Order: sequence, then structure tokens, then C-alpha cells
Amino acid sequence: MLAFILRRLAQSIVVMLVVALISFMLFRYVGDPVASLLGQDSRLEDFEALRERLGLNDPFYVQFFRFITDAVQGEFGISYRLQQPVSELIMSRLPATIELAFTSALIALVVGVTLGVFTALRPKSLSTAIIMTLSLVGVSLPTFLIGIGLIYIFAVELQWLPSFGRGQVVDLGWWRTGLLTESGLRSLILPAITLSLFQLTLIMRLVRAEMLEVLRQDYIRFARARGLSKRAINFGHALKNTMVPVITITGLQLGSVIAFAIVTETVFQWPGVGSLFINSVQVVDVPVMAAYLMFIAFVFVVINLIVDILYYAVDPRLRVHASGSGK
Amino acid sequence: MSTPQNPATPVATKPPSRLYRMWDSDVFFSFRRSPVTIVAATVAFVLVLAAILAPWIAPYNPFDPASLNLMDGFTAPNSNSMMGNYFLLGSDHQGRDVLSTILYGSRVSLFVGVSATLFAMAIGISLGLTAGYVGGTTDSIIMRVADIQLSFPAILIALLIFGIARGIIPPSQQEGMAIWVLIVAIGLSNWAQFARTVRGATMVERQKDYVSAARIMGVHPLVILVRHVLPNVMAPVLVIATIGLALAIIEEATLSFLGVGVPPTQPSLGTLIRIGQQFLFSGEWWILFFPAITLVLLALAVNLLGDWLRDALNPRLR
Amino acid sequence: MTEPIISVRNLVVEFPLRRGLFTAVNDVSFDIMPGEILGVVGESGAGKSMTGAAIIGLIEPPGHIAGGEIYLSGKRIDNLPPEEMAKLRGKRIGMVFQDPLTSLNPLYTVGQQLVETIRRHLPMNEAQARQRAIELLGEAGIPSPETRIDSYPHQFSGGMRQRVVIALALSAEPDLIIADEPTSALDVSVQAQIIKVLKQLCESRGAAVMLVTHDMGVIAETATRMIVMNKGKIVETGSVGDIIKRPKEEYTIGLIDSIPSIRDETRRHEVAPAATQLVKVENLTRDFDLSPSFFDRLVKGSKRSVVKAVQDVSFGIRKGSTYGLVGESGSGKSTCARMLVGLIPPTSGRVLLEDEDIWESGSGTQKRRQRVQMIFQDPYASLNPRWRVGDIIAEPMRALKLVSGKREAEDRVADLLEKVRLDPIVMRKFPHEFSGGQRQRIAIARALSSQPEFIVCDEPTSALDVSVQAQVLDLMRGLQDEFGLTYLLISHNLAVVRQMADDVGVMHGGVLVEQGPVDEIFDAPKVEYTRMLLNSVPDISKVE
Amino acid sequence: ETVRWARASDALTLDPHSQNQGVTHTFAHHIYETLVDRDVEGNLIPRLATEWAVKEGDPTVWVFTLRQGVKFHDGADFTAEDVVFSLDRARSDKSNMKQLHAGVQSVTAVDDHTVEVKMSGPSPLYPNNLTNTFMMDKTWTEANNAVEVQEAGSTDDNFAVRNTNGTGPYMLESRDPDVRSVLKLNENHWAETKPAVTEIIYLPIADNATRVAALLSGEVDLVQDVPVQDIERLGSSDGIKVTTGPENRVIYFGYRFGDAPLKSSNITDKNPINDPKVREAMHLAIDRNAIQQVVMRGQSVPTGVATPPFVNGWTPELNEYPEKADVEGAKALLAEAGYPDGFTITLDTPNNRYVNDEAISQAVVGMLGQIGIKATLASRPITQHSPLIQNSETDFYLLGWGVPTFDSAYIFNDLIHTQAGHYGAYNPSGYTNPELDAKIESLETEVDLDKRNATIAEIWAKVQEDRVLLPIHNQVLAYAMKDGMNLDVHPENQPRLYNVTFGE
Ligand SMILES: Nc1ncnc2c1ncn2[C@@H]1O[C@H](COP(=O)(O)OP(=O)(O)OP(=O)(O)O)[C@@H](O)[C@H]1O
Ligand SMILES: Nc1ncnc2c1ncn2[C@@H]1O[C@H](COP(=O)(O)OP(=O)(O)OP(=O)(O)O)[C@@H](O)[C@H]1O
Ligand SMILES: [Mg+2]
Ligand SMILES: [Mg+2]
Repeated sequence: MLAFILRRLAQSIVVMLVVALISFMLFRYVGDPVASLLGQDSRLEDFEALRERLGLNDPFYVQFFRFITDAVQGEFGISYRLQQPVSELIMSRLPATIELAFTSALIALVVGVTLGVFTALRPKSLSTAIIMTLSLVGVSLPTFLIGIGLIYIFAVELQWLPSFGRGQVVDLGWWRTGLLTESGLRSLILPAITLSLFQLTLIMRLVRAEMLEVLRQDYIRFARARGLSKRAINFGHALKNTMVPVITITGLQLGSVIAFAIVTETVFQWPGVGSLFINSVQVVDVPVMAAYLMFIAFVFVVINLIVDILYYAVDPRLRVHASGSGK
Repeated sequence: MSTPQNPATPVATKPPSRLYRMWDSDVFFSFRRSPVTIVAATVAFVLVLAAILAPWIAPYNPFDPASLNLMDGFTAPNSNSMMGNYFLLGSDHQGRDVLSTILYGSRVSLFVGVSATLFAMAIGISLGLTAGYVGGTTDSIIMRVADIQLSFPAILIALLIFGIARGIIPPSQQEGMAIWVLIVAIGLSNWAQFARTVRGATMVERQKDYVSAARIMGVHPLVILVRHVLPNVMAPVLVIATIGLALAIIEEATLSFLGVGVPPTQPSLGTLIRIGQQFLFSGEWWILFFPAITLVLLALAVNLLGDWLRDALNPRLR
Repeated sequence: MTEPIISVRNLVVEFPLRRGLFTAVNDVSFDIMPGEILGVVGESGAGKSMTGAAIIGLIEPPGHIAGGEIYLSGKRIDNLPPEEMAKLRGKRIGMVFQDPLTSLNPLYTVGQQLVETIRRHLPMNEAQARQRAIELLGEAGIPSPETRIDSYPHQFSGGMRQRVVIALALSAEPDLIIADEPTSALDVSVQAQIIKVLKQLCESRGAAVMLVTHDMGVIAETATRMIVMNKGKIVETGSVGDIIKRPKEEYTIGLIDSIPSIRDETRRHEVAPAATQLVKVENLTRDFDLSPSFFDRLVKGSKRSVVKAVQDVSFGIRKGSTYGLVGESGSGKSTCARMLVGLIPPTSGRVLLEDEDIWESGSGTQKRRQRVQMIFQDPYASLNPRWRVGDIIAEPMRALKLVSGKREAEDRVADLLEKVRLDPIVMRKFPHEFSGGQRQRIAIARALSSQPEFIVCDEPTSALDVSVQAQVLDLMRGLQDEFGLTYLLISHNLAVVRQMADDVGVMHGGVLVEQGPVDEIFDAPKVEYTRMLLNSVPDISKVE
Repeated sequence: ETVRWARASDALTLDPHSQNQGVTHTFAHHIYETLVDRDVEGNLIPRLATEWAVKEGDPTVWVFTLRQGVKFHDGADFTAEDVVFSLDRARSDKSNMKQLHAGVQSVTAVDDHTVEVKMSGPSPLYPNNLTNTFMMDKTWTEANNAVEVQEAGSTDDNFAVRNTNGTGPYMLESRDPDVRSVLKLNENHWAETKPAVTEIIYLPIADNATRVAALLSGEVDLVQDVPVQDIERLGSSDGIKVTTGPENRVIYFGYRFGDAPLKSSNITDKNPINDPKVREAMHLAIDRNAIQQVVMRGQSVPTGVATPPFVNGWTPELNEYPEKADVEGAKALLAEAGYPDGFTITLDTPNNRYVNDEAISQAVVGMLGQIGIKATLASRPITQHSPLIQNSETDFYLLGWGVPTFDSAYIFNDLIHTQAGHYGAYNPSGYTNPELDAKIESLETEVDLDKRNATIAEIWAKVQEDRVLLPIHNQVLAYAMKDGMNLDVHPENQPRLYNVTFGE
């Protein structure tokens, strides 16, 4: 088990390095930060001077090496735009994103799995047909449109829920949470629904497909032949076996919830890392963008690790694999 | 599913016409039996046809700026503008006919969606075949790369690729290239699904004896992959492709929303929605509503077809 | 007289299919008495499994019971509501399926699955149920059940898993056990053990057993009474001895006739094989490296592990003869075959085709490609389903550039199809339009198309029904005489080997333990292993 | 009263000399103060300086008399020392404000409340440059190690970026960049009348629709960047009113001049734009009124000259423009110039900087199309657009130009003068006229205002004759707020919430 995790970690480091390289390379081309750093009154020599100072004239590998050495120390420099340390900015925005992503993931998982199981167990019923079709409408609408639509209906027309922001937050010292106040919770509803909708549909369809597949397996037939109760078969046997493949894909998907938050956070002015990223892209705030990408890569790596461990816990067959006999 | 029980029958009968066989096949049978699928197919067919025929059936040509009159702007649906021109679905802020922009826009969206999906398919299939057939380190590397691609949201990847393209292509050519960049960006952010599926299927097919038989004859591995393995892994690819197409169309819309789509003078459905949503509060609902409905209908129809195809091609469900 | 445990009256099972109604079971009636084992035989698709499924109420929709009655100890059960029926399953009727690999849920330990079943049916607490589970495993023949109970299914071998499945079926002491091909996925030696377990359990408990199989040998060894089914109907019923020795119906006669026997001594050749050796295998060895990755070895110090699949095997095959290779599953037969046809390179040793090493690149390879062909076990997997039969058969000719034009290829294909007794018109069809036996003939036609001298046949008939098997073997024999072909025949069906081969080699754990002329080896085995193998083969000739 | 104030983006920093950017200045004006300020009519008014004048006998020295009894938020007195310190800091190398003080030679404190600024030559308009140069407390800044201005890309954290100590009417209570900043009233402010707004909650909301929605749902009280298409809806909503007014900013198109062929045109042997007839034709082809009516929904002031009316040098005559597009005349001119079938060109436009920038460009593409000039629209965010201009990579582009000094010289220096040294930073297109250059340079040192204005008029006459720039309109700003609140539009888009009044 330890070796398994160690190997995963080794792989993760490679992944992180690759991501670092890619993100770094990409950002060089996103635009010229100098133009946005200096105002209308600046002169050409100022541009040159600033480029020199930012090290933008150095060879590519020098810049990259500098970036990596700093990144390893958690040092991503100072935001060009907000002139504050990037790590601090990200840390202050992180709670918002994590609370949003976590809530959405929870909604997506709970509702997705429930509906998936429900529709798999009643493959022919009318409600299944309705749920399946509605879910498709959900994925056929771009996220931003759903967000704007929800704001229009629930904030502007009905005035039930806030249209933007996080509401009242409570400072717990190292974490500012919106989960402890009423306005914070109310503010969470619309963005969380918007963000979860896509994943929800995905998980639901996945669970349904897998469950249908599992229900056709021989061991389910044999479980029936053993006279087990419907409950035990559907939830004890079928569901557990369904979860094995679902865990991997869901894990990966949940990782992307955090990143998908970009659009949702923009629409709802949710003060998380996603909107920080988009604001930074607009002014080519390279340090923030690079740190954000590294952060996403990190989340991916962590989630992957958790998924693997979960997998390991759920599927006994893997324990042999993990402990040495290869594929 | 049921195999012929009687060994005598297949030898004697004369094969019916190809068309009839297709119509009579199980896939089409399940098609005929599902009214939802028939509706979806009809909707998709009409939308695609309308998009293809846009230059002939659209009342105006919104892609020709010279033919536009600003004073036609913001005409409500089913009414005449100040200039006396009639607009069935109204006109937008540039005086473009919304119906025509939708027709032309679907054309762009479909073109981008289909090309991006084909591109993703090409990459995914070749990498998947290679990974599945060669195995070993090659397989590990390809699959790790696919993992990375899958873990990064498509939108992010596409944004970054767009960024690079902007950096590489000289500014004066960027507009002409925008649509191709978009295709590459969306394609590159969607290939991993194909690669995974194809790899899995290839690993199964590779084990089968017909591949061994070909190897014994000394058939070149590339030929084996293309002629033997590929046709047999296409069924799941087809299913992902339909759903991938719907996703690509929506992704294009989202990219346009984030401001990195096609030029506004040649708007796609996504760009139309981005433009239209500015007028959400000001009362000109039709500028947003009609393109949005079209996008939803298109994505829904394609998704439903994909759903059906998945079931129809799954022998266990027949 | 006692009442029958199960009594089936005029059972009809129907499938409403797209192209009309399909009657899988048609007017079937039989009884099984307590303590009796009823054998059900018939070729594939005869409706054997459907009958079993109908009794336990597990027919997959859209199939359904369309007529008849089923009585369990006198009580009618076919019309029970689903919940009532579910209560009978496991408690009154137990079922064992064919495939032990897929019948157990891989995510639960064997103990969990047993305890769950026991507690569902019997009023026991966790500890009692566990105790009972251990007893059951012991009875089913699992050594040291106290420790193995917490293992997961994947930690058991196939035979052990099948015993677990039997233990599960028996856990609530049902009156009736339906065993649907309980041994067909297993080795002969394991099969013999399972049959023994089944028999013992039945005798000690007085339960009724319905044993479904298409292996007449198994029936001969186990059952007291049997029914023969064909196309959904019962053809013949009677005691096992009667039917095997004195079949009345034409169908049964054909069936019994086509069963090869290990005692069979019919002559195989019209033309006697030459003395020159076409193929020589010298010290062939093949290892598979299953070592964990370098990283794992580094971190955990795990050892390299190597499977020695084939070790130092040498034999020769005379031109025009058939060499049989037998041995239990995993003994290295297929690995040998794959090295002989050039699919995997040997670790060491040589394969000589007329004194030329086929693993030498250049002329060796070229020669091998043209002159060595292979016929595979699974007729469904060995033909590319997307290709037309004509293209499949022509592929070797095209790949080896043996024909120039399309016309020529077509003529040759037509010719070959006639050789394997198929109408040349089928060229335009796809493999799925054929039955298993027909497919195997297409595969043979393909193998012949490069005009090879040597054909390796890896279990060519084990996926086929006995009657079809007889046809295919017949064909192979005919072709051998016609073209002077040399065969390497791999099979774990010793009877088939006896019927086909001139010489035979016995493999065990990668080593060739014994070889020689087939009659010598089969009648007077020198090695203990060979003797054990021969003894565990169920054979109809054992019936008195 | 508390006002919740939403606009599209946040101040970039609290360091008043670090960024020369409107949003940042607007926010800073509530905490820090400048020597002189501008009112909503665009006139200079006293703030921390009560008087200013050129020193008698020395036209190169400006004398500022400071307001007495002003205290910083931490209680320290505001003195000439602080002004010298602040001006020096603003002039320092790392300051982004230094361009505005390029002509300053030295700053000296004459006494506690008088400061002299010595210029390198006569600088009649220097006070105009001071409206966004804020005064910091010398002691506080030194004590907190913030004398150096935070520069972009530096790796250390500057105290002044996140902390303030100004003399302004509000004090910073809390700040969460991009999210929310709270300002509360400075009870010790020098002004006699206390502001009606006692607390400001500043909320950046980037998305237009969300920002408008927030006002409609009553979650904010004041929205600064109101999309033009929503003005009507907001104005007619209960409890919301909209004030509009002109901004000191002109929207225009620029060209590439010179003989070298264009980069994006099908005419590859010469530069069609270099022909004045072509430029005249383009000028004639534009229907500015249509753009105003449809694209801008009435919220713009069409213009024929590239300067806003606020600016010294603007005249109604210059401002004249064709009432309607003259397509026939334009076509004739094109034909005369040798392009009867027009030509192709790429038009680069920003899409997130000015009001409806992309839509304006799109409309212009259509209008040019009618005379045969086939323009391809290339639309980019401003960060990608402005490098094109700075690096001369564009043939034809849209730009907006604000005139913080309210004087034509500001326009000439950057847009008209040949690109060289300090001049012509936004004249990438290579328009060059030595005669004009000389005139422009003379403006800097001319003390005789009448003579100076005459030169300005001459320059404009030539610029208009040559059609150097293609002006479209002056931008109009709109502020939407809840009923009962009064706030006038500020020509530099710098609303001051201490000027807000409540009631009808
Ligand atoms: N789900 C189904 N749909 C349609 N026909 C089916 C289905 N399941 C079985 N059948 C058909 O019912 C008939 C009887 O099947 P059954 O499984 O009882 O055969 P069997 O005698 O057990 O054969 P085998 O020896 O191959 O297991 C076959 O012809 C089969 O094709
Ligand atoms: N590609 C492979 N990698 C690792 N081990 C293998 C491989 N192929 C075969 N083996 C191992 O080599 C041994 C011999 O296998 P082989 O397939 O030759 O047996 P067999 O006699 O043909 O058995 P069966 O009757 O089941 O077909 C087995 O232990 C098997 O697990
Ligand atoms: Mg069966
Ligand atoms: Mg084998």
C-alpha cells in the first residue's frame, strides 16, 4: 500500500512538472503583461525597462527554471495586477472556491447517484424517461446561460436569492466561511446549482449505465438464485459494484468542478480562484495564472490519489495488483 | 443476438438488397421503434440541412457587412424595421436578421463542432490504437497524457491553446485562422475520451484470434490496426462521437462567451448567445432567445441520437 | 411411492422476438425424485438452461412461461407472485451456474456472501451463520475452510470457486438443486472432483439434482436418469444406461454416435504417414516475466517473478501425421503452439521446419508464413466480424502475394469453400451469419488458402457441440488425406486426441512428461500424471 | 447613509503613485487628496492647495499655497514637507505617475504651507497634471518602509499597497481585493460640510448582466459602469434612476500611414490609406448618427474631431461631421484614388475597453463595406489589442483617448507628433509632418495663452484637412442608482461619493 502511494506520488511529481512546463510555456503567449501593467501615459523606454525588470527578456529556460525553483517553495511572486503575493491571494480566495466546489460536488454526487440508481432500477417507467430527457436539456445548455437565467428568475424577478457574491462570511482565522451565516448559505444556492448541473447529469448517466450493466452480470443472477432480497441485491451487490468504475470517472470529474468554477464564478461574481484567474487572464497577470494552473494540477493529483485509495478500499482485486504482481 | 440455429438456412437464400438490409437491421429496427429518436433525428436533420442550405434559404446574408443597414437594428420579431425591411425573428444590434444569423451561425457551429470532433477522433483513435496494440511504456505514456488532458477541463485547455495561437500567428492573419484555432483547441481538449475507449477496445480485439491469424500471415501491424482492429472498435467511438459533437458545440459557445471564439462579423450560435445575453434586461429578448433555443435543440437532438446509438449498438440491450 | 420433489408438466417458454415468436422450451414434462440426479443433455440451444431457469423463475425478459405447470413438492410454483417466488429461491431451490469466475461478487469475501445467504434463509445470528458457512465450505471440499472463509473470490482457483458456488447453493439445504453446466469451465481433473462433491452432497441430504450439461460423459458418471433435449423438446427419457447403450430415437443415436471415446480404436488414416519429420522442436523454452515494475522492486524489495510456461520441450512431427498435445489447463500447450506459428518468440530453443529455423529472419520467416497456418479454438473470435467471408479466406493469399488478380483470388476462394463443404455463394456473407461449425470450416478454409503443409490446431472443436465436432474432425481428416497435411492438434479432450492423433505428447507444468504413439500412451501410460489424467476423464463407455 | 457601490473592476492598488489608471484613482480620491481637483464641468478647483500661480518673474516656477489645518487619518499634520515628499515620490523612477511630472526639475518647501515647483521650462498647464497626484504623509510612509513605489513584478510586498493614510474624507476600514472594500467617514476631515454618505461599500462585479441584476434586485445602490442597452430598462424600473453625462473621452479610428504597403490588404504594391482621398472617402462613408442611435442607443455625442468638447482647442466648427453617410461621394473619391473596387483591410478592435467598442467597429465594417472597402474585424481584449498599436502591428484600429489635462497638446503629443522619444507613443501608424511637429513642440513652452491657442487651432486645421484620425463620437457615461440619491456624471468617470446628496 505504501509503495503504491509512493509510486503514485512519483508519478504525480512528473505530472506536476509537465503541467508547470506547459502552463509556463502557454502563458508566454497569452499576451504581453507589460502593456497592461503600464498605463496610457507610458513611453516605449518604460516598456523596455519593465520587460527587463520582469526578466521577460531572459531566455525561456532561465525563466522556467526561476519559476520552478520559486514554485517549489510555494513562492509564485507578486501579482502584476493586484500587487500582492500570489500565494496569499490564492489562499484568501481558496475557501470560496472550495466551499462552492464541494457543495456542487456533493449535490452532483448525491442527486446524481440517487437518480442514476432510480432510473436504472426502473428502466421502462415514465419518470425515467422524463428524468433522462430533462438531464439532457441540462447538458445542452451552456453553463453561463443557466447561471444568467437563474439570476434573472430567482434574483431579479422573484428576489428570493442574492445575485452575486458570497454574502456574510465568518472569519475562522485561516478560513473564511460562508457556510455559517444565512446570507452565506443563500448566496451559495444558485452558483452551486449552476455548477453542479453538468456533473450531476454526467454522474447520473454514468451510474445508470454502469448499474444496468452490473445488473446483467452473472453474480447478480446468482444472487437472485440464492434468494437474496431485492434490497440486498440492488444496494448491497449491484450498487457497490457500480461504484467501482463510477469512482474513477467521478473523481476526475469532481476535479474539474473546481476548474469549471471559472465560468460560474464569473457569472455570480463569486470571489474564488476561478474569477481571480479570469481577471488575471484579462490583464495577463502571469504569476497568478501560473499559480492557478499549478493549483489545478495539484488538486488533480490529490484527487487522483484519493480515488486510487478509495478504489483500493472498495475493490479487493486491486490489493493483489497493488502489492506486486503487476497487471 | 441469437445465432442462427439452423446451419442449413444461410447458405441457400439470396441476399436481399443492401438498402433493405440496412433498413431491416437491428439498429434501424430499434430506431423505428423509438419515437423520441425519430423526433430527435428529424430535428437534427432539419437543423443540419438548414445550416448547410443557409446561403440559399436565409432571407439575408448576415456575413456580408456591406448588405447590412444599421438602421434596421433592434426590430422586434415578425415586424418591419424603420427602413421597411421585414424580420421574422427580429433583428439584432447591427441590423442583422436573427433568422439568417441563426442559419449561418448553425453552419459555423456545426462546422466547428464536426471538425473538432473529427480532429479529436483522429488523434484519439490513433493514440488509442497505438497504446492498446503496442502496450508497455508507450501505453503508459499515452494514457498518462490522456489522464492529464481529462483532468484539465476542456475549457481551460482550449483557452490556453487559443492563447498560444494568438502568440504564434501574426496578428493580421489571426482572424482568418480563428476558426481553425478553435477547432484545434476544442479537438485537443477532447481526444482523451476517444483514446481511452479505443485503447480498451483494442486491447480486447488484439487478443482475438483473427488478429493472431493475420499476424501469422505476416500482415504488417499497421495494416492489422487499420483494416482489422479499427473497424471493430468503431462502435463505441461512434457513440462518444455523437455526444462529443454536442459537447464541442457547447464548448464552442462557452469559449465564445469567454471572448475567444469566432469573429463577431461571422458569429456562431455561441457568439450569438454571447451577444444576445447583453440584451437580456433591455427587452430585446429575441436576440438571445432564438439562438439559445436553436443551440439547445441541436445539442439535445444530437445527444438523444447518441443515447439511442449507444443502446442500439450494445448487443446486450437488444 | 414418495412424491417427486419437482414435477414439470407441459412447460412452454417463449421469447417474443422481433421476427416472431420463438419457442425455447416446447411442451417439456419430467419429474425428479428425492435423492435422484436427473441429467439433461442436448446440443447448444436445445433449451436446457431455459428449463432450469423456468423452474427457479429467473427467465430473462422478454422470455416468459407461456404454458404448463411446475410443482415443487406438490405445490404449484410457476404462477407465484415474484416476492413469493423469491422466497423459494435459495431456500427450496438452489442453483449452480456454469461459470465460477462470474458467479461470485468480486467485492465481497466468500464468507460474507455465504453468511448473507444463510441469514436470509435460516434464523441464525452472525456467529452461527459463520460457523455454518465454514462447515459448508468444508463439506464442499475446500481445505482449511476456517482461514479461507475470509478470502475474496479472486484469491481462489476456478475449481475452488465452483465449490464455493455449490456451497452457496446448498447453504439453506434446498430440496432441489439445479446445476447448469457446473463443470464445463473446468479442467477434467477438477471436473471429476466437483462431480464427486455434487454426488456426495446429494446422497447425504437426499436432495434432488437437475444436472444440465452437454457432456454426455459427465452424465454417464453422475446421473441415474436422463432426458435428451433437442430444439426445445424432449426427445427421449430413460435411465442413463438405457439411453447410452440402447438409444431409440434417431436424434439420440446420432448424438451418441458422434461422441468420441477415449477407448476408441478406429483407424485414422487411409494413407500412412511418411517417416521423414517435417517439424522438429528442439529444447523449446519460454519464460514470461511477470516481475513488478522496477520502482516496486526498488521500494518494496519485491522479487522478480518468472513464469516458466514451457521448459525444454523437444519433439518431432512426421510429415502427413497428426501429433496430439494434451495436458491440463495452463500446462503450456498453447504457448508451444504460438511459438510454432511465429506469434511469440521462444526464450531459447529452436523450431525447425524441414531443417530451417523459422525464427531466423529472412527465408525462415518467409517460409513459415506460407507453410505454417493455425486454426483457433474460438470460431467466433477467429474471424473478423466486419469482413466478408471471401475477404477473410483470401487474406493469406493477398498478404503473401500468392495471387495476382481479384478474379483469381475469387476462384481460389470458391474452390476452398467447396473443399470445406460450403456453398461458394457464402463468400458475400459476414461471419455472424454462420453457426459455430460453419465458422470453423471457414477458418479451416482460410488456413488452407496459403497451401500450407503444417497446420497447428489449438482446441479446434472445444467450442463446438459434439455432433458438430464430429463433422469438423471428419473434415480435417479428409483434408489431411487429400493434401497430405501435417497437424499439431492441441486438445484437452483426450478422446478427440485418441481419435485423431498418431503420436501424442503429454504436458504438465510446462514440461513434456511423456510422448509416443497414441495407442501406447493411452493404453499403457508410464507416467503417474498421464494415468491420473486418463482416469479422470468421464466417458460414456464407463456406463454399465 | 451607507452606499453600496458596484462597478466592473476593482482598484488595482492602494498605493496612490503605483498605477496611473482611472479606476484606481477614483477609489483613491476618497482616501487621499490631490493639490488641485476637477469638478463635474471639468474646471480646476482647489483641494489641498488653495491657490497656485506662476512665480512672478520666473515663468518656470509654480507656487502652491497649501490649505491649513489639514490632518492625515493618523492625526499627523499635513505640511509642505509632505507635498515635497509626495511629488518626489510621484516623480520617482518606479512611479507610474512620473510622465505627468516629466517637466519638473525640483520641488521645494518655501515654508510650512508654500511649495515651489521648478520646471525645466515654462509650463503653463502644469497644474492640469496634478489632478491625480495624491499627497501622502512623509513620516508614515518612511516609518513603514514604503518610500519606494511598488513596481510591477517586484517580489516584495509594499506596505502602502494595502494600507492607507490619506487626508481624504473617508478612511479605509477593510479591503478584500476584487471582492469588497469598506470605507467609513473621516470625522476630522477639513471640509466644512460633512458628506451625506457615511459609509461606502465598494463591490466590483465584472459581469454586466450580474451587475445590473444586483441593482435591480436591490443588492447595490449605485452602479457605475452601466451598459448602454440597460439604461432605458433601469431608468424605467421603480426605485431606480439613471444619470448620464458626457465623458472626456473620444472614440476614433487610426490608420497606418507611409508608403509601405499594408500588412493586411490585397493591395500589395502601395498603401491606399496614404492617399488623402481614401481617408476622405472613409470619413464620408461613416454614418455617425446611425451609430449613435442604434449602437449607442443615443448615449454618445457624435463628433468630427478627435477631441472632446471639454478640451481647450475644441470648437463647434471642428466638431462638424456629415449628417448622413455620402456613399456615392465616397465611392467617387475611391475611384478617383484608383480603387474603384475598394480594397481589403483588417480592422483591429478591443472588445472590453470602451462602451460597445466591438459593436462600433462592427458597424463601421458594414459602412465601409458599402463603399467597397472590405474590412475584416479582429476583436481582442484590450491587453492584446494595445500591444498591436504600441508595436505598430496594425493597419487600422479603434482607440479611445481621454484627455486628463483638458488640453489639445495632450492629444497632439501622443497621437499626431511623429513617433520619436517622448512623442507619438500612440502614433504607431507613422503619420509625420515636420511642420506640425515643430508647432506641437512649441506648445509646451509657450506662455502667451492667446498665441498658444492660435497654434492649437492651426494644428487642428491641418489635422482635420489631412484626416489623420477618423473620430466617431465622445463617450457618454451613465450612473444608475436608487431613487433619492443624486450623483452627477464626472467627465473623467471619477464620481466622488462625498458629493452625493439625498432627496429630490
Ligand atoms: N434472451 C434471449 N432472447 C432470445 N432468445 C434466447 C434468449 N436466451 C436464450 N434464448 C434462446 O433460447 C434457446 C434455448 O436456450 P438455452 O440457454 O436453454 O440453451 P441450452 O440448451 O442451455 O444451450 P447451451 O448448451 O448452449 O447452454 C436458444 O435457442 C437461445 O438462442
Ligand atoms: N502472455 C502471457 N503472459 C504471462 N503468462 C502467460 C502468457 N501466456 C501464457 N502464460 C502462462 O503460461 C502458462 C502456460 O499457458 P498456456 O496458455 O500455454 O496453457 P495451455 O496449456 O494452453 O492451457 P489451456 O488448456 O487453458 O489453454 C500458464 O501458466 C499461463 O498463465
Ligand atoms: Mg445453457
Ligand atoms: Mg490453451
